[in-house]
Amino acid sequence: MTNALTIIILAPLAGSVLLALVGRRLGERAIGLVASAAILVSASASFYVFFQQLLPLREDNRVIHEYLFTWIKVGAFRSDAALLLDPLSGVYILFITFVGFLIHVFATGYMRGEKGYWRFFTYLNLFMFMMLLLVLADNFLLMFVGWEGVGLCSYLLIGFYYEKTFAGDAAKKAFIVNRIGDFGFALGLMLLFWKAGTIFYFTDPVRGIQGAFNWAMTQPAESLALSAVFAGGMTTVAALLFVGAIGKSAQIPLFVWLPDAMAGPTPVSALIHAATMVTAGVYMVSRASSIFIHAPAAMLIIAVVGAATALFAATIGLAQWDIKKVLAYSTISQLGYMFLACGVGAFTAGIFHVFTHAFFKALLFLGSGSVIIALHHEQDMRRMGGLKKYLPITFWTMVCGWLAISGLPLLSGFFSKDEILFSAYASTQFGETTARVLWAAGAITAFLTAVYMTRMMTLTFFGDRRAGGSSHGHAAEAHAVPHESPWSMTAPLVILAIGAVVVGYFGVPEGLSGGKIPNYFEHLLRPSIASEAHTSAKAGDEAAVSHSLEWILTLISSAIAIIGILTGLRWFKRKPLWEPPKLLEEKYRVDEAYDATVVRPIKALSTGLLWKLVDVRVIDGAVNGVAKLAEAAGAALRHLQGGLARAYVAMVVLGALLIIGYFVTK
Amino acid sequence: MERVLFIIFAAAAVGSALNLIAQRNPMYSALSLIGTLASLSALYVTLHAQFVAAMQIIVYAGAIMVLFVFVIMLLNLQEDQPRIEKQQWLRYLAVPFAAALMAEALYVFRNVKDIRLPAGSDSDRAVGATWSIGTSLFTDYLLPFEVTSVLILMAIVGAIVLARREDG
Amino acid sequence: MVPLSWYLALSAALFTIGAVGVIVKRNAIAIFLCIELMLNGANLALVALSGFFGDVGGQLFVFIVMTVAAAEAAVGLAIIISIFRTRESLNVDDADTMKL
Amino acid sequence: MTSLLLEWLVKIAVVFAVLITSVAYLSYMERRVAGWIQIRVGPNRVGPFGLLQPLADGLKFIFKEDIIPIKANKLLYLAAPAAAIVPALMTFIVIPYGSEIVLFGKQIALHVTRINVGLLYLLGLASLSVYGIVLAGWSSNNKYSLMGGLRASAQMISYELSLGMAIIGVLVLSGSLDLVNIAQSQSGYWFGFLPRWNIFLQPVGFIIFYIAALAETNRVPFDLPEAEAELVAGYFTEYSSMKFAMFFMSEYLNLITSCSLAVTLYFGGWNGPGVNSHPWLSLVYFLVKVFLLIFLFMWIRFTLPRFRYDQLMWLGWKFLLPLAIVNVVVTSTVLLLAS
Repeated sequence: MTNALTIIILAPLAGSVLLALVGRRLGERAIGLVASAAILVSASASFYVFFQQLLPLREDNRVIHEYLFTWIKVGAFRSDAALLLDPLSGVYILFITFVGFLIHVFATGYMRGEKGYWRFFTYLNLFMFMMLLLVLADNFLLMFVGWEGVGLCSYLLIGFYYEKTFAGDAAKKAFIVNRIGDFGFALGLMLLFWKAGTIFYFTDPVRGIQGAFNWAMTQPAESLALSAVFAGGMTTVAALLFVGAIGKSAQIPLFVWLPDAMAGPTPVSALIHAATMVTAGVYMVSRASSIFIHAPAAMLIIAVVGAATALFAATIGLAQWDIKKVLAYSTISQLGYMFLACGVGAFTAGIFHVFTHAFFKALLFLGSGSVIIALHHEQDMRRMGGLKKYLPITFWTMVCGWLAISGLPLLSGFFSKDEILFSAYASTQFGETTARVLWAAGAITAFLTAVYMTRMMTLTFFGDRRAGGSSHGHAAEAHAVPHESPWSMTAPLVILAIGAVVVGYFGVPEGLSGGKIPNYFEHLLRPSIASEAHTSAKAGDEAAVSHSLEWILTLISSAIAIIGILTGLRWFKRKPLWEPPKLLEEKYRVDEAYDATVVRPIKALSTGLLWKLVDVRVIDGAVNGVAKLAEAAGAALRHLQGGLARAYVAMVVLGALLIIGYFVTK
Repeated sequence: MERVLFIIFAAAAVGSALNLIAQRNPMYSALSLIGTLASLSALYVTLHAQFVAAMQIIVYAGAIMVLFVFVIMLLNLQEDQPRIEKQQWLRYLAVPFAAALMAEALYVFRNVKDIRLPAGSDSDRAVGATWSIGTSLFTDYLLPFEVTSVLILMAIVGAIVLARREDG
Repeated sequence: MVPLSWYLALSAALFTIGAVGVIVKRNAIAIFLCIELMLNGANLALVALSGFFGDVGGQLFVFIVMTVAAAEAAVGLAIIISIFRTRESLNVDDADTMKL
Repeated sequence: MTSLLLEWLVKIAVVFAVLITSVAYLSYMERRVAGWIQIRVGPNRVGPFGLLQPLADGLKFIFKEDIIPIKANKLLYLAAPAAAIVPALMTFIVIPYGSEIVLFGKQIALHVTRINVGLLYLLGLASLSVYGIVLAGWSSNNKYSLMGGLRASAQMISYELSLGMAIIGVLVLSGSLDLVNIAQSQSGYWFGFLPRWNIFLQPVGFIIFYIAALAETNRVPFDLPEAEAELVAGYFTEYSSMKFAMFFMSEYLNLITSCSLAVTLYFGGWNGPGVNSHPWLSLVYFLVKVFLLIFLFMWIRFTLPRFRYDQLMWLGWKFLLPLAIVNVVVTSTVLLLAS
């Protein structure tokens, strides 16, 4: 298995191509089998290559290269189709393929009977290919291919129900908003190439390539001043790259596409908009950590944006009635958390949260999907309630996810969130006040998270059923009693639930054991992440202080989580249909604001100036004018063509005379 | 001696050429052209280009012109009847054109240095003998040669397609 | 000795006569013959230069010209025959369908 | 210079006289052979064995009325016989009819002249000989004549290709276009007894050459241009008197030239035993060989029926020409491998 990485990537592609070619003629079972098998192959290869090939390597050299071919070579510019596996991408491919596989299995049940079954799995497999390509690429340009590819697949999958207007609109919105971010990313790449002269990550003497990160590590750190962002140096590169991450990971101000993306089928939401694609931004920032740690101003921006997004989205999540919308805003909020971690330099903590989040958010989404299917595509929580006894497996697995995301002690979300909060609190590079503010934002978010997740659970599973007045009356009567989903849906739920409970133990913060047990996860990732030692709070001499501080912070966050859950339970048990503030329910009117400030002016400019003036008058005018000119010239010149061959000959002779004459007299 | 020969054959060539355009009957025109071709062939011999001279007779006079004569006979045209002249003006245009063309050509040639013609050789390998032509044709000029063969092939196919009767 | 310029002048004369013929003649076959005459005028210049400079290249070009003439005669005469079939005339001025 | 010119003039005069006489007596010979083959008598009244018959025929031709059809194109009608006979007479000058002899104390080569592209000269004149027939057919303004002329031109163009292709085999072997060189290259013996004649190396080439030569000279079975059963007399239907005689002569001249060429190319030319010590023998050998080939021509004429026109074209284009090309390829390949 010397080319295991290639297999990881190509298996989903092969599945996708196969389904695209013959999927139309296959039955649903065969389609599901092909799609899931492709991912299973990919997942097996991932586990094999990670545990059998990557881990046995020496710690300071845990990198596997797989060179396929030289893709582009123009002058100094070079980009290879080559794959790279190190602990960072290793962690990513593990949870992508594992969670991806479970979601595929879930989707075979969820999508049963849908029109375009084969199309769905073609897209899903293609998405897996693109995501793995993004993660395994060994240079920025190849990563950009995957980056754009997941955007494309996201577009296709959100618009899966393309016959519905809102699905098409949501797909377009996602694509366009992503394009804004991608634009920044592309600019960042160009600037990086200009500065570093290479777009490869690491130096590889075998192929004779220089690495951008190796270059970055030789540069001095730039200043924290905001002006550094516009100086065209490393900070500018970092900021532009982060613009890409903002788009892909739905941060302020480009988060608006993610809630709308819930128009796609629920497995899509689980896979793309919770577990994998949206975390690409975090991956990219962590991957480029060598660049970011030299750009403190950009780091500050990341931290602030992350914290703001986390808090902002959490408040909106508090007031949504659509079960998937709640989860969508929760995702945005959690992504904000991850960026907060990255911003304060705790990249490993961010990645760890990505890792745990992949499990419990996928679980929650799939659980909500199970609920939605049981209620025949009912997504409004006001018409749910009391489903505990009808959907026992779904309920109990979702309880695991709920408690994990809320940060209940000893569950996975607790460890990762705790580490982020601690890192924020202990960060020193932006000054103490900033650190406290960031921490406070995180803590409040944690509280709100516990509250709105509890609200969602309460509205859905506890209390009495409120399904009577369903809008689709005929369906409600025919299926008055919701029933549990088939095993293909519940089995992934159970596995994910187990994961949501236990995966946190991979990264128990060092401080909790008093420094005796090292943080395994952090230890694993350390070679991939640019030395966070000198920026992170965990510098050696402060270790003892940190440990006690960490204990205190841990206790505080545990308390926050428990209080949040209890508050939620008490409040929403009594008043399940409590009307939240209008502003929150309307999501701070961000969409409307964008519409007024960006969309409409552009529309007006486009129709008024570009279309009616530039296009119609100038461009069409020029085109028509050229045509008219040609027509007029033709009308004039056609008299030369009398159809009489001898006249042509005379003209030819005249031309020859003139040409010879020219050379004679010259 | 050579000058006498040249003047004889040049006069024959020009005379035949003038006769070509003076005659109304295409058969006379064709025969006049054969006269020009034969005169040129003789001139080629004076230039030590025996092989080309022979080819001039075999290919031009013996094949191409026979084809012309054949077609003239096949169509069995009588005198080129005077018809309504459609482009009378061309006749008056042709004379100044010819004068200009000739003048330009002579103007170009006025600078030609009168170098001596190298003495002819009886050797089989002299320039213009068969050996030199064949050697050059199949080494330095192989590509033009092959391209020409393709051209001939296209001409054969084209001629067959064009001349075939629709019902045949 | 015959100077080179004599040959070239003769070549120019033949070419000019051919060109005049192409403009003046109306019979398609006669026009073809005039074109052959022009080709021969050029051939003479090629052979003369080839002979005077002792380079065989000019003569090889004459071969190629002959080949072209043969191909042209084959295709051209085929066209003439098919024109004659449809129009019962060899006058090129009658073949003017493409005019305005 | 002067003596060379004199030598030329003498040679030309002698060859011309011999050729004209031969033509006259070939007609006599043809009639005798025909009689012999068809078991009848043939001319035997004029002179002993009818030997003076050609003389009588010639006088008759001269005194016959010379008719020019009123609708004929007079100039070309008159030019056509000349155009037929002139190339026929011109061809013979390059054919070597013997080795060198000493006469009046002077080395004299038994050929009129020697050109290093002699064979091409021959082919060129042969290709011009078609004009006499074509012009005769066209200028007579007679349908039979025109048909004959058309047939003749098509037939001669077609078979000229096979003829030229067949000769290439010999050219490749001898490496020269000079007929004297070709004849000389065939002197000597293989294995001490077999003459080094090209016929043994190029049997296929010779057969193609011989058939094509039959067609080129418009002789039976290729005499369609003058097929009397269909076209009266083909292109010379309207001709009479001495102009008819000129076509007649040119046909026999072409016959002699073709056979002489065949001898030179394939049968060792003048070569034979004892030529080196007695150069006069070379002339004898040459004449005997030519005579035998001419006899073969006549034999064929009175043995085979005439072809149909489509058969003739089929034979020329689809059989002889491909065969000749294969012959060239095989010969060249073998030669390349052998060298």
